[in-house]
Amino acid sequence: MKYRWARPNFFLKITTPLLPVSFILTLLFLTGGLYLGLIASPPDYLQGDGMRIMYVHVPASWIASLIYAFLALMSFFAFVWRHLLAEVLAISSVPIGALFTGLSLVTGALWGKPMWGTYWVWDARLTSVLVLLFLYGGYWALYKSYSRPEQGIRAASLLALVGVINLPIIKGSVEWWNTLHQPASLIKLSSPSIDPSMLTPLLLMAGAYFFYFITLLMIRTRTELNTRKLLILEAKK
Amino acid sequence: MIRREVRHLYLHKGTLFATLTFFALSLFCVSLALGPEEKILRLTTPALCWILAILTTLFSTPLLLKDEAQQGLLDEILLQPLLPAFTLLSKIGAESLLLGFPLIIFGGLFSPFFALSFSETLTLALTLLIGFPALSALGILGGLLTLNTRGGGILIALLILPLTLPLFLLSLICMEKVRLDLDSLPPFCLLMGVALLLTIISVSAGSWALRFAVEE
Amino acid sequence: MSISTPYLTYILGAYGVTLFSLCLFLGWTIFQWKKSIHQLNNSSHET
Amino acid sequence: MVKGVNGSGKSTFLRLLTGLIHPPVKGLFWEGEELKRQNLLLYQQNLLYVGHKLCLHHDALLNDQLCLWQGLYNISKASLEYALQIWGVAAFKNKKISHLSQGQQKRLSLSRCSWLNRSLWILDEPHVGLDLEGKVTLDHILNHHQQKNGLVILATHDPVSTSKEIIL
Repeated sequence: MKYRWARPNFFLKITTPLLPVSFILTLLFLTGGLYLGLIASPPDYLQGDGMRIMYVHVPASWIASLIYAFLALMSFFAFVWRHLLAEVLAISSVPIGALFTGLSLVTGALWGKPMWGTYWVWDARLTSVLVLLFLYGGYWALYKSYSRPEQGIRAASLLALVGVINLPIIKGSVEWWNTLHQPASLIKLSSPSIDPSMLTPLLLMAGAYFFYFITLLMIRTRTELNTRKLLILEAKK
Repeated sequence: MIRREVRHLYLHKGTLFATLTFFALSLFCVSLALGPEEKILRLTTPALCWILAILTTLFSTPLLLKDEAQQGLLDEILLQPLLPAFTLLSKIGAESLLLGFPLIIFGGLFSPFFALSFSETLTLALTLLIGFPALSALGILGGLLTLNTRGGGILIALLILPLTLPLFLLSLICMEKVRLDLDSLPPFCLLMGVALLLTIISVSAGSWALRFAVEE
Repeated sequence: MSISTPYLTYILGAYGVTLFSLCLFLGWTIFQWKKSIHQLNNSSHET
Repeated sequence: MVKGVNGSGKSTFLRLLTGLIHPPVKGLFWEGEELKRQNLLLYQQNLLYVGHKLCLHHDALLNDQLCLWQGLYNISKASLEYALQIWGVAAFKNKKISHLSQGQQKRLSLSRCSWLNRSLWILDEPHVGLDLEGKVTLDHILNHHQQKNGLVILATHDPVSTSKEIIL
């Protein structure tokens, strides 16, 4: 069959052994990341120990954007070929993406308070992450407000695609708006020479988040598939 | 074709009038709330005008669409030989003429009361003029996406407001540059580009949304 | 890390919030999963 | 003629035939050819669909509605007025459509059978809401269309003399 990999049963078969593996990987990366991030890594010479928040904050933002990219890709498949699996994967990834976006905002605020003195500034980065949260929320709300999931998913996919095209525009405009309003007094993270002792926990945490996403995606997909089956069974009655 | 849509839209003059009144009234209300301080008014009025313009289009356009869907007129659009995107474009054109122009004239007439100078008023009107078709296109997209849902109104705001952000911010940058007597051409060009792009994206997405909105 | 760092509350807060919400979300997801399996079994028994 | 109990999917089937709904399994065939993007447009130019929704502008005067139709379908005003006379709604030209009765609105919507020159008619329960006289007019027009080698697909609960029945 042409789309063998896209059939739900095949997906269930290959993910059954993968599920514990990815869960264990999550735990491993998480312990490693936490140990290195909280205890082993040296404090930053500028920000002191406050820097340690970075190890939970920055990977969360990365994963949040990654999940949106994944969502857009799946939406594209769902919209063009109407694959059931793509639909289910898309809708399963949304809450996880929203979780990471929320985490990125909260930890960012907790980082900002000791570093800049406020929980929130209308900085370009922060604002665009907030917009990302709204996009996830909109997707979920639109999907939920249709009475039939297969209709909701198509409307929501369309929205996700429009959103992904607009995201760079939104980000650009927000950035430009900020450069006019306030001088960039924030310490930029993306300094080219990041020390390996700091990079390792960062990457470890990113790995932990990534495998967490994979694990949860598999579980949520199974849940969603069960729910769909249940709907079909009920319709047959 | 636009003439046909204008004639069509003109049938809903009640809704249009209510929308315009909403725009004007809320502008007055908010400026009353802010107090008579000229400096504050001068700073906030452009933003207010824009937010209100966004809200009015986001709430009125889907209302009209819902009406049409109930009468089955959306089927008629799809059964036409023309691509549905063109019909949507002409709808946007009609709305800009019947809702956008009065709105801009309103804004222009009243902005001297809010201590805006002539050049600022002109910029405000121009940015609204350029942004309005894109707003209307986004409104149509939102309306079509939420056509078969329960409780559309608030949902549209949630879906579409983040997408209108670039237009809004770029116009405000334009206004600020004009107020500070700086060169406002680059943001203005950018605004035009973004508005055009948003219109194209949302019209093409809208024609897809139209296709499956009628499948219900 | 020295315990006496002035940012201790914030650091612990950030790590705590992260871990707590990750665990909570995991628990909720697994709960939903089990529930859906349960429901599916029930309804296939009925038919 | 399409028959079936309530909720058996007659309306959905008819909408599928118009190409408004994407067929879930197989494509739509017309005269031996599968309808794809290109020829779907041609096919749709050849059909007339009157559903439960009447495709009328509620806030418009009947006159305005005529103007809109004129623009949309390139129809001469004379043929429109002639059709209205056949259906007995020509007298209400300066009335608002929402002020017309249900039956009159249905007649108005069905009048496009008379002025729109299409060979395939897809009518969804056209008898509903018509009085006796209206039904006679409708049957007369349907017969006339069939004599001209036109094709009618009809969902109905009323007895109609037809050649084929599809039961859903």
